Amino acid sequence: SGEATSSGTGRTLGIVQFSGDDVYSNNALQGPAEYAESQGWQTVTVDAKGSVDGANTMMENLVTRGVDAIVVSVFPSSALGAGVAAARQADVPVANWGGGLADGVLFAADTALGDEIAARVVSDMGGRGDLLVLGYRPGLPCQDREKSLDAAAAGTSIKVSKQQITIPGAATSAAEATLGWLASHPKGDTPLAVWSCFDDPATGVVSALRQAGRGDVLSYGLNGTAPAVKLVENGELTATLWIDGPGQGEELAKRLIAHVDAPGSVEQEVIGGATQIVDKDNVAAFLEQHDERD
Amino acid sequence: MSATELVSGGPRRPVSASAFVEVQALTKTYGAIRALKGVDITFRRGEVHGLVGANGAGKSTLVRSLAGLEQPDSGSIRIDGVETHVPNPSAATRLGLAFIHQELNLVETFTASQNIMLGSHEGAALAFRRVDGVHPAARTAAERLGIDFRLDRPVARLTVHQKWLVSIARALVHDCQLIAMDEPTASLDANESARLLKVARDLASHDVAVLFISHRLDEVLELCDRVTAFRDGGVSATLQRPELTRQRLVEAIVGHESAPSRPARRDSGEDRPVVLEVSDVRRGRALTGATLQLREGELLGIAGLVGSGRTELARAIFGADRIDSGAMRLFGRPYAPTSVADAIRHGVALVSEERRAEGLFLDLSVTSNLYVNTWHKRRTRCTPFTSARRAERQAAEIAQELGVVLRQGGVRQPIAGLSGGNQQKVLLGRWLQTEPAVLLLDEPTRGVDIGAREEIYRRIRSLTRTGMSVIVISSEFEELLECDRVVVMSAGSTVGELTGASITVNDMLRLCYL
Amino acid sequence: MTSTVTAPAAPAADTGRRALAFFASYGTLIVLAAMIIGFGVARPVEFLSERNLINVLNQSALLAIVAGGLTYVLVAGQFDLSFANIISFSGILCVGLLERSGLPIPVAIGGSLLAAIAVGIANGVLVAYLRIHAIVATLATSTVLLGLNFLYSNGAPITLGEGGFTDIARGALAGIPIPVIAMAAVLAILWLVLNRTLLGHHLQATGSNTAAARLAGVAVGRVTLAAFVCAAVCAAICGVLLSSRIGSGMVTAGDGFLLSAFAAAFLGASVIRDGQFHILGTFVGVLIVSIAGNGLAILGAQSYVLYLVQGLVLLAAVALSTTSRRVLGRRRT
Amino acid sequence: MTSTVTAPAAPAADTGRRALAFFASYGTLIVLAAMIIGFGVARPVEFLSERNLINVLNQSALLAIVAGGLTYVLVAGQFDLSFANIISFSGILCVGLLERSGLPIPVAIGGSLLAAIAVGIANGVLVAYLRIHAIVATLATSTVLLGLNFLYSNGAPITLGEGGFTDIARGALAGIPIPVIAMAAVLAILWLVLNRTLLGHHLQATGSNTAAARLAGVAVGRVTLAAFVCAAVCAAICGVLLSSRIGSGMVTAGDGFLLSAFAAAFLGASVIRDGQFHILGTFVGVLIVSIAGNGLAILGAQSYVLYLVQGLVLLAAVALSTTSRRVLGRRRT
Ligand SMILES: Nc1ncnc2c1ncn2[C@@H]1O[C@H](COP(=O)(O)OP(=O)(O)OP(=O)(O)O)[C@@H](O)[C@H]1O
Ligand SMILES: Nc1ncnc2c1ncn2[C@@H]1O[C@H](COP(=O)(O)OP(=O)(O)OP(=O)(O)O)[C@@H](O)[C@H]1O
Ligand SMILES: [Mg+2]
Ligand SMILES: [Mg+2]
Repeated sequence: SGEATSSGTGRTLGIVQFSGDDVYSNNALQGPAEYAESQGWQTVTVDAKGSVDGANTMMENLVTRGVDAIVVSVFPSSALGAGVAAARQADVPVANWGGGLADGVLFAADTALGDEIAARVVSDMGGRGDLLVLGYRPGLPCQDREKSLDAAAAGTSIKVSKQQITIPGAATSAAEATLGWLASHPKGDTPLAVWSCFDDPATGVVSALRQAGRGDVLSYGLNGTAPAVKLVENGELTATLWIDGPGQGEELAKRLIAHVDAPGSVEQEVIGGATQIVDKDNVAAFLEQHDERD
Repeated sequence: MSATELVSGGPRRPVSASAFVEVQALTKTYGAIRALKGVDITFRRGEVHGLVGANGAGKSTLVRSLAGLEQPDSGSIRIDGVETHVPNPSAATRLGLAFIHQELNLVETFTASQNIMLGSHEGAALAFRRVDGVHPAARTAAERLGIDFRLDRPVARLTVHQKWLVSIARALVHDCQLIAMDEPTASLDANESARLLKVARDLASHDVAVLFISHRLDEVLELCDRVTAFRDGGVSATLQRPELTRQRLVEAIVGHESAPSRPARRDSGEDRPVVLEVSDVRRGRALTGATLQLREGELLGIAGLVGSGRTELARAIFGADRIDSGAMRLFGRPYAPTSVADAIRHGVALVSEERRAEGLFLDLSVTSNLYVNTWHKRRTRCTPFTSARRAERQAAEIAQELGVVLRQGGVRQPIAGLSGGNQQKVLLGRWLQTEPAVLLLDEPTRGVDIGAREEIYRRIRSLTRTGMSVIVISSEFEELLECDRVVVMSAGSTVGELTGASITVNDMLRLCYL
Repeated sequence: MTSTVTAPAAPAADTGRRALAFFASYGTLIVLAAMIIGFGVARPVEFLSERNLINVLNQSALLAIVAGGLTYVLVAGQFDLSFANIISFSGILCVGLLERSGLPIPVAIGGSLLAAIAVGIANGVLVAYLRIHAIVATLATSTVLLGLNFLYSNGAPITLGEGGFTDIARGALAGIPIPVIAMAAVLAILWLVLNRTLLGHHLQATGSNTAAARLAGVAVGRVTLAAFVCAAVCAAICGVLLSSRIGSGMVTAGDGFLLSAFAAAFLGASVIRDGQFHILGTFVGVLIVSIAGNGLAILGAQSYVLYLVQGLVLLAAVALSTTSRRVLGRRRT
Repeated sequence: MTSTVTAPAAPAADTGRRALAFFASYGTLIVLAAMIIGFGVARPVEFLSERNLINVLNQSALLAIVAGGLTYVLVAGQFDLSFANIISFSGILCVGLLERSGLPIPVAIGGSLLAAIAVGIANGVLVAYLRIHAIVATLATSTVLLGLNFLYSNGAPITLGEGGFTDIARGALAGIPIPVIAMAAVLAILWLVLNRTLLGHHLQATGSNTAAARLAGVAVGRVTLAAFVCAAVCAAICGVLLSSRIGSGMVTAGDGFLLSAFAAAFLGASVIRDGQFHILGTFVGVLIVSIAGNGLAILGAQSYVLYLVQGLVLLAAVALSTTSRRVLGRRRT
């Protein structure tokens, strides 16, 4: 699809989704897809169904299908050994949105970007109180984001307790962990907050807060997905960090295509991205700016 | 004259005195039920030792303890004088004990030969070997029993009775010193029973200790050198050959003498209306033309050798199998049941011959087993709900009426805890609850003790007096002497009919082999 | 004389037997009680607060509803792997009917229940009439449902506007959360139908011995189909409540229930009765699963402790009664 | 005589019967063949390339190994939910022993196989000797394993340096990838043991009728335990190869295998034999699952199409043989 321009004729970009239902990463993958199509490339999207072996398999399948470049998402590049190896053998460049660089992965988008919101959490709490951290260590972005938070909380008098959420079932497991934590942290003078490493568990946190009738607990997420922004709008989620995933994705595609057109012309690179903390104060303006998201 | 006497009868051996297994003060309780209370018994090499007793007297429990299937609570088992613990069936096999258990236990997906040989392969578990084909030892055992069907087909494709022969053959492949047979003849026809009795005697003459359990007293009288009678989990009498008479056996079993009453047969009832009419019904190779008439209030027997198609005919009437051709009429109207439920609606009931596989819900309560198809009659008025308390009270009454020995646990206990005969009575009760016009009984007294057997026939008789028509299928032709009329089947078709005084075992046999 | 049979039942062993019999029947309940006491002693204020207890019930409610439905399928001797996706499916459909099609709440709920009934019928027909093994059949319908979920929602959650619908799961009547009331109602109906109606008796018979049930005139096919429909309806109720609780319909919302529902039902099968599934048992199983999660979360246990303890509780709860039964009876061949 | 029942078998129906018998035995294989032909026609160059066919086998290899082990447990009449976590566990352990403890490759692999054997023994003891229902028991060990995984890895993936270990899964002998060779070896051994040894014979007997097997003197407990150990070892082989393939050990690496392995084994049970699990059947099941995934990926199908098609293939593969058998037989009551 897309009208053929000189460079793109007959070229195909392969896209490996983390999971068909992972809204945020799939949304981000719209960036490379749209850009590639605008350059006259075809795109083919496959679903790894959340399984790391599936992601490797799908990369191999895409190489077999004869794609000219691959964008994968979320899986750490270090766990894409077989897929990357197959791609390298066929001289297919690979970019990873959210999974970091590795040998054979030329470009990566940094989705960690956790410093900003970590600082916000600490400042909102005034450097004291109890903080529940809901992490997901098997995911690389979550690992880095947790590290950012640890760094920010270090040296303050914030008491951190940590729980791992499960995927699938991020929202449910987050809600359960939150309810238990709430029971042992009754309303009082100390500031209380729950930080989730992305927005899906944050929605679970909000439902737990609602169920427990607790308006005194701050809650934070990352990514800035539509449901999370809506919760911010309703005043139920304190803040989320919006990250311009599609923009990052587009940058990845630009570099991949440049690389295919002139191999060796582009350096291995980690791409940052536009971010914005969305909270009650700026949510209206944010929504105006990003109305296509709703 | 008993059927077995026709084909057997050999010289008696002198009783050898070498004791092989001594059981001392064995007790076994199931919850509050005391299945065995201090049983002492000795099995000698070269002797056929009969065990008789009413249903639930504890015979099978003794056998199961020897087989390592149950662990007795106290008491000892000595083998050749050595006190021995039998932890599981493979240990029993190693000790030289072989068993024919009361219930059919075969691996349906295995061939007959594989079933016969199962458990008797020696050697490393991971050494290569082939287990298909027919093992010579299996063939030998089969020949001994006169098995004439192929041993290399899955037993799922055999008839119930063929499965029994397989199960018996399994016990014969072992090189055993004691063989315990728990009602082995219950599912065999006269010919095969006779052959099995011959095998038993043969084994004894080779110095094997044989333990033989049966409710057929004629067989016991004919075969056994010594008989121990059980009553309520204990030994009530031990009789040696000279003192072994039918009367004394009956006394030892039931505790008092009971004259085997033969009720006066009724007239042929030509004048009564025909209830069920079966004309030239065919199905595959099993039914090749069955024709019969059943009159109101009649007790009709169907005789035949095993495999003659009696079960198939009953199932066809009951709507469990579709027929290929032929016609049936019920109360004068065409009758072509589309399903079992349809047949039940028409007032037809069948008590199946295969109690465990086709009748019982082993883990459900006696009440649930009794009412499975009559719960709609146990509903509290004007509601869709069944009443638990009333249902249980009535179930207890029905059980008592049927003579079911419940002991502790009452009608709430799982039916698995009842002895075979008592389970059979509950099944009969189930079908009586449906108030059928035509009751089909396929081997209704298999594994039922003589007391209960008489009771069942008494009950059947009184049912016919209320106008119910009953068909009884039995491989024990003596039982069929009770019937008003007997139809004989052979190779899938009805070949003759006996009425009134002409009903004799001899005539039935003659027609069977016609 | 070398090997001796020492009778396991020594003279004074009678009280031992009685204790064993007690453990055999009530082992699972004892573990539940021990857990409550343990958490109660460790964190009396937080764990035993009225608020937390209601909370635990509220958290158990959805699991109990779906596990109750699953119990029917298990009683009928079948298996169901599709209910997790039915939960997601009915949630998405309900929210979609509300938000996209703008239907009123009762119509949307009714619509998703009807859709679930259709799925239940499909499962039942595949298993009972086409005789496809339940695991394959429900895995297949489950996969197809996932496809439909993706087709309808494109993988993205459908978010609810604030409205009456989210109040359903978040509201309370006389201080009791609505999900708890729904759970009580659903379990009561399930218990009544299973133990006091023809359908229930026939379900038990079918599960116990299908061949015998068929020969007793039980419409085995129809009964099995009914079990699958019941399970699907319960899953749909759970799905509707879940979407109301989390405020959106999500493709994978129900996944977390799959293993917990099985754990609860199989735990329940060791409660009082030996190996038979029943509604009360399943409820006890649900409580064990939920209380373990809640108590450990209150203690703030690390993830790995959480998993280790949950696994061991699961084992202990069943092992206590099973081994007591074994020592006691050794009945089963 | 009024109502006559006409025989259902009409004169020319004989070829019909023969066709049905053919479908009954080979229905599942026919679906596999149809799939290959379909994809081959749609994308002859890519799908039927030698490269892709080897690729498909390579992608099937791990699933085939673990599904083969699962087949043993299913043949023994049991169930296993723990193998997915054994895969992750042995992968993490192997990588950890290599990277953290600096052990040589064979020792690391041996260590993780030994650990898996211990898990298999635990499963077997719980199920065969403590008589805990296999679903509860393996769910419990599985949860405990997950806890151990978190404990050992702290939840984060353990990454391998480039070294000899990753070459195992990515290397080839004479053009055949090593995982394919491993699969062939494992399946061959599993087939031989199941069909040509006493253990295999006893496994089949135990699964078909446990009571009968015990009565006949089969050491049912030991046989069941052996089945669980086999399944655990196969899962560990799969886990080691997987970690070598992806180049790291991850807590959730094995999760994706759970349902696919069951789908493959149950698909396999309808291949040729009716409802019995066997190794060749499982292999066919694995091929169906993998080829559906591979073909659809090459076509570049949307997620929803993927799920819809997979569900329908699953159904079609089983339904074709099952319904043919039903129409043909109608023997079973
Ligand atoms: N598994 C069991 N659980 C509970 N009670 C049992 C069990 N097996 C047997 N019993 C009880 O033990 C007693 C003895 O049973 P047993 O089977 O030994 O009788 P039997 O003499 O063989 O009777 P039958 O002639 O009917 O076969 C019966 O009262 C029976 O109810
Ligand atoms: N499942 C089956 N598969 C193949 N043939 C069968 C099957 N069941 C019955 N038959 C055939 O039908 C014939 C009649 O069997 P049936 O069981 O009706 O005999 P029966 O006279 O009732 O014997 P029994 O006294 O054992 O009940 C047998 O010869 C057998 O070959
Ligand atoms: Mg008995
Ligand atoms: Mg018969």
